[in-house]
Amino acid sequence: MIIYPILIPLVFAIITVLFWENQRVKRALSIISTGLLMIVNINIFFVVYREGIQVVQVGDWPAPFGISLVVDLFSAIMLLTTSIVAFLLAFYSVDGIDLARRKYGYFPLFQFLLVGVNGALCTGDLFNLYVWFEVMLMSSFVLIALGGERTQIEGAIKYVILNLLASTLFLSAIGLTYNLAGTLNMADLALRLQAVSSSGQVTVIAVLFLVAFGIKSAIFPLFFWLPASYHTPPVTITALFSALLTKVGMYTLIRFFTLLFPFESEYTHTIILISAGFTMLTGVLGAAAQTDLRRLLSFHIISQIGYIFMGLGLFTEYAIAASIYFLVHIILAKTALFLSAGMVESIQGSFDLKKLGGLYKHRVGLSMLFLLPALSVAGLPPFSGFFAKLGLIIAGLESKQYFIIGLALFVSLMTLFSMTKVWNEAYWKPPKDPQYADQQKPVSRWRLAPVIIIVVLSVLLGLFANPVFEVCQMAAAQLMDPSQYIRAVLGMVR
Amino acid sequence: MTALSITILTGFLIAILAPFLTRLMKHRAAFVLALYPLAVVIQLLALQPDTLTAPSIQFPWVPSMGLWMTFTLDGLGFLIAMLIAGIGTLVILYGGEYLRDDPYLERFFLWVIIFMASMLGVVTSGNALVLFVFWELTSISSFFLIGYKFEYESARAAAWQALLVTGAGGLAMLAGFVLLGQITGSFEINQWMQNSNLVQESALAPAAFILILLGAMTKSAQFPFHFWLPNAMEAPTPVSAYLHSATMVKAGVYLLARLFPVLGGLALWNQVVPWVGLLTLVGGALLALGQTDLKKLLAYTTVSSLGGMVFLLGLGTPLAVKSAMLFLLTHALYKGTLFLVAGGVDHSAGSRDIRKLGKLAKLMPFTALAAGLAALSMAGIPPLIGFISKEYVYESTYYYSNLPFILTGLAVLANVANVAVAGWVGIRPFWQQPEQKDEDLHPHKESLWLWIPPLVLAITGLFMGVFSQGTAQTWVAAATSAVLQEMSKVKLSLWHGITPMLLLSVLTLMIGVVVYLASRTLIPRLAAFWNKLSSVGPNIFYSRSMRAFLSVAGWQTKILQSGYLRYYIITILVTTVTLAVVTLATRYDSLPNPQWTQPRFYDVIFIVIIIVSAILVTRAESRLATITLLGAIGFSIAILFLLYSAPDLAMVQFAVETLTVVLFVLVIYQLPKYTKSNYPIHANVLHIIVSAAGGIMMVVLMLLTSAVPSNSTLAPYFMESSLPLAKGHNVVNVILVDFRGLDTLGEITVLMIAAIGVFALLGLKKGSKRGGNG
Amino acid sequence: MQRSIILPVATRFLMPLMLVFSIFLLLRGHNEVGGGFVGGLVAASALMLYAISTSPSALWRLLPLDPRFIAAIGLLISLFSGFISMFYEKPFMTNMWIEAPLPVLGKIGTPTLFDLGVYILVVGVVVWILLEFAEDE
Amino acid sequence: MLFLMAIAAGVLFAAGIFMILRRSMVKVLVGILLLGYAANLLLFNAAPLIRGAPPLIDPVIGVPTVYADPVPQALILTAIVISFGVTAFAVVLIRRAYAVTGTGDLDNMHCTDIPCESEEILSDLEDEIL
Repeated sequence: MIIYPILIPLVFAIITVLFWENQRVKRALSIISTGLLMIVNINIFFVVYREGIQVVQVGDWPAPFGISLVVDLFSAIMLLTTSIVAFLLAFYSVDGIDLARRKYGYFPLFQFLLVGVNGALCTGDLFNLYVWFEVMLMSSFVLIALGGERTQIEGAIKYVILNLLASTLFLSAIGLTYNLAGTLNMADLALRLQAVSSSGQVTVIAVLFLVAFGIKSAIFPLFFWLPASYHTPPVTITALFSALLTKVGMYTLIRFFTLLFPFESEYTHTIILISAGFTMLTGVLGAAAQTDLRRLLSFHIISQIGYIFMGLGLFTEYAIAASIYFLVHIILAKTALFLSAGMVESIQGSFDLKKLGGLYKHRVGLSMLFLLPALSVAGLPPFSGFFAKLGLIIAGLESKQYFIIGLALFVSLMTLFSMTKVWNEAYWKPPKDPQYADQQKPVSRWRLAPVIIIVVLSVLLGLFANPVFEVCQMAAAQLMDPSQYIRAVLGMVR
Repeated sequence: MTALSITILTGFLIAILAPFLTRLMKHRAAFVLALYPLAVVIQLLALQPDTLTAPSIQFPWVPSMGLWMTFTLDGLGFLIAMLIAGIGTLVILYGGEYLRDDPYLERFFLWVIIFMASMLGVVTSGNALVLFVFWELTSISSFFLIGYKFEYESARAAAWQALLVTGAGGLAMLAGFVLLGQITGSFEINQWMQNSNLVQESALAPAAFILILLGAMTKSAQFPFHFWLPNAMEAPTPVSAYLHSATMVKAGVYLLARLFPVLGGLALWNQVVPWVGLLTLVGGALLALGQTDLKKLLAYTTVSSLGGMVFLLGLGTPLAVKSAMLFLLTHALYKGTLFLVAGGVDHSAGSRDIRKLGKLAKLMPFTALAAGLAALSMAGIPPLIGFISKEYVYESTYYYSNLPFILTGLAVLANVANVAVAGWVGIRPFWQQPEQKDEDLHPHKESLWLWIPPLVLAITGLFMGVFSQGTAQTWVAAATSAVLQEMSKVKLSLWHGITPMLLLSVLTLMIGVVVYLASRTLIPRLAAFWNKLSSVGPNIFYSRSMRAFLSVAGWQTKILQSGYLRYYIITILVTTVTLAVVTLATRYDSLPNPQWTQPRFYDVIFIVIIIVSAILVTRAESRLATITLLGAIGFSIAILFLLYSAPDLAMVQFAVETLTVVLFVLVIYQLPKYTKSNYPIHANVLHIIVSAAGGIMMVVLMLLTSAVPSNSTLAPYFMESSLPLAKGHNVVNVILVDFRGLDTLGEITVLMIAAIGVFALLGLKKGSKRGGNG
Repeated sequence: MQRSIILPVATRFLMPLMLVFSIFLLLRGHNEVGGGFVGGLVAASALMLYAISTSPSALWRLLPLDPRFIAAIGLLISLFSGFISMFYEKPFMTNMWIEAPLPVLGKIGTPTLFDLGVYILVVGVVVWILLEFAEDE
Repeated sequence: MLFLMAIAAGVLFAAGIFMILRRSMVKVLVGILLLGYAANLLLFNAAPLIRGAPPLIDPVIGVPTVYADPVPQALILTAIVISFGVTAFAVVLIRRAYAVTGTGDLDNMHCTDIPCESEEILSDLEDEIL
């Protein structure tokens, strides 16, 4: 059952490669694949919700010897959210990706990326996680460079090198872990690391993993690749990355620091909290200095990651639940924002706030597609962002971390500043160039429909925050009690 | 109550439908849409609050975060809800006419109704977090209404400013709410009231209080956050009348009144709130006297009045609370009227400059009547309700134990300004000759729906004054009881006999008239004075801090995101090494000692080759030398693999190494030549230090982890089961294709992707002979 | 580039030998040093040798399929070998063996098929990459 | 021996780091390769180093008493293959970068990060705020 999230995109990726020459078939295949994936993931979600953690021992080898695939509620939530976004992006890609990129492998790469993402979300094995990360990373390397324009290549080079550095650290950390604990299965590791937890090595390895995944999820002070590269490829690809890549990094951090390294939480989680604060702040400050819509949104990714990280740093069940809710919220809202930006660009031909303008005048509906997720990201009620931040604030007060809460609120205000700045410039202000003044270029339905759906989902996530948050709380409860995970994988706690 | 809360929430739906209705019916949609607030008015009247705490209904929204849709209607909520819905009805009718031919009328209706519903939500919700939700919704709708004429830069700037200022306050308030929730364990306001002793004992209470106060201050435009309100006059006049005078700006006052039973007992309350209010009361009044624009005049007096209300609540005596409630009602009535009048005048005369307006009574008799009544009320002249209100205010200050004279004196000062402004706005444009002739102005007759709403409001004010024993008394009493949490009687009457208050009223009026008459000399001088002062005012502080924020943002981004890859790498490595060192250093005691095994002769040779080649690679300045050295490293590693029991590895390493070399050789002439590294010495030294630190860190970690015996169960299991269960003798291969086959599947997927990548990057440029012609 | 006669001639003998050797590596991999990956690399090297000694386009003609398809088919075979067990309601990639050993090939099971897929994929990918590189000159 | 191997890996790490700090793209690529070797050696060190006892099951004797841990070997194999794919792609990327930018110098590629005209932004925004 839980192998399907990996197999479906993989099978379709291969078939897409076989149908390399036929654009229509490739397009259809990617929609079918992501649709199937979504159905499967909905199913998985409900099974996990009802029956608890699901485990498959690949090859029928008992854990910890073979590779275990494990889906707990947290993974299931992530699988579900990412597959919904992927499905909508598959539609958006029909029109949102130019012919050259479609010819040179966009669709199979899209599928391969999903293989990596789903693999990383499902696996319960340390080295297998590395492999899926590489699958994900390799696809993203190609996607980001695909097209080969100058800025893109420049961005890609930084992206590739910094991510390879992270991979090296990751691989080294795996080697050290195996050296220390003699196993790769994460459930088994959790037990074995507990046994040697008193020694400083475990903590230092924890720190190495923190850095490795920190680079991938773009936290302070390791995020440099993101602003350097995320704005260079077409916005569809940026949306894909923002929804999946950094979030999978975050997923892994949360998994590692609840399952593998919960000891010495005083120390590691203080580091996390400090980094989270800076991540929020530097991200939002970076965004404030931008006038390019894509750059601005890219910096905001960092800032939002800071919030999720903050929940991990607070390290209470409630805080983790808020982080998970935040993840879901930001995946939807951020994708919506990027895709809206893409539509803006398709109408006015620019991402530059100085050139844009006047969209609210003629395109009220389209403006709302930006406005609603923007307000949500800014944390205004009754949208999902508000509940996400409220959860974190409540959790923070319970842990008496007043400073970080103050910071979170300040950053929230600055996010509002950025979002309304975009609104002022791109939607309210009359464009400087009168030729844009009465733009009525139509936006294709392939683009419009998915954005509308994702915005509606995002709004619903806010209005019906309760059931979602309760599920997040269940997921957090599972995370904070690793014995459930360990028992599910190893059968019994030995 | 259930019905009422449902009606209120329906507002959001109606708002969304409003644009479609407007497209169908044009401005006549106003008549349909006005039914919404009217329905609320009717339901409110049917509920007539007379008990101390009215029954509330509750249903869960996000209970896991403490958000319950609790609706409560007590006297306080009732009073303000009546204002919202009542004035709202008039404003919708008025707005439909005022913006009759405006292309964005539908958006006006949309946001005004969203505002209306949210504002009603603010005053009826009994849950602090839900209150916050509605509170922010009023800010959002205010943003869109101020920015209604979004094509004007001034409107955009004002909308933005209002949103940021109130948004900042809102966030502070949220933090305060959450703190209170922490203290009392609930977000239900009635729980807070019941546990007010807990609150007062808590060490966190002062912080919560200050944070909530910040929210109230920004929303109700208290000094030093008052500046957004006059700027918000960029909004169309019906919006100014409704949001920025009669209702939304009262939200802060409402909040203070609502939480008075919870926070009023704090010592800080009496130490802070009155002063904030007083400063605003006086400051607003003085600022008002320097204005010539009708709306600005009204805006500054609104600031002043809001200050007055906050001041009275800050005093906190039963008398002061009563006066505050009465003042709140009165102010909404006359100020709403005057704003609507100002809109009517602007609409028909085409100007809002009081120096250019005059003799309009003939053209606009009903507007003049409404204006006159409201002005009299504002000036505090009997028998209008404004008179009673003012007497009450004086009484509160006069009988306040500390500083009666100073407080009363300042109140008189503020009221003098009110008298003058009332005259300038309500009398002068209609009856006096204009001070300056403006030939461009061609006043036309008033339109029906621009005078009915203000007149209705004005007459309400008159009736409430004349029959002051009636409705007003009940409402104010109920509101006061709700604030004080005890039954309180309010007796309103026009005549108390000759009291000090009456004398003060007369005095106020006399000075006021003098000021009114002195407008020609007074206004320009004060205006010049304020202009000079404005360079240090909070408005400047706002823009300065924005500018500072932006330059800090630009500066830090330039520093962090310099664009130079090596700085990024250095930062990452320094972070890693520092964290590792700190972690190990603080845990030094528990670190075990590693053990060594003896190396052999051949091992040493190959290791030396590796080390030497690695060092030489860093010095090599030709690409060919680099490739050769890399090959040497790769092959030496392969041999080490072979020596140390890993023949498969050795083979793969050989093969891959060969291929890599072939690859390099194939493209070497397409690769850029080595540029001479021209780093300055100190940069090179830094790089060497960083690299050495990274290398040493890794060595230390390897040795440390090796020192702990790992007791792996994996290897024995694989060795034991390889043949019986997986039918293979070569365990490494069995692991690859069976035990951990999934890894291999992923690995070959990576290869596949890499090949696509190579093809995509090379092919895209070539335009391709073969690929991609589909 | 000046072409010598020796290289094409040598290739003509070497290539088949290397191809056979590569298959030998593939088959014995489960029991002795070797395996699909190394086998694939050797085969690919043989083909590359051919391309260098003659011309890349000659190799194009020699290949039955576009290397892109070869690679995809290899991946598909590996993947398919994992599916087999799922028909028997075992987890993905559970090994299944044909009971009787076949002549020459020895014992055949899904891992063998998997390794074969790896072999084919590696041949496809490496040839593909190298051809792209070679044509880029 | 472990010590020497660790030193070798450490030197490779250091050399790799030093190389990715260079300005020349090709050198940075070399750095990445060096880091790959280093990580492989590190993985190899993750189990006790044993000479001449490959993890093969003898058809006659069965499981040998002394054998090297096969797990790190399998991991390294996978890692080598992955880094081969990555290298191939990276080479092309650099080749492509050279073609479009005409330079191999990373210092000439720093304008994707921040727009170089942030002063201008400030003045524009000030207009809006005031």
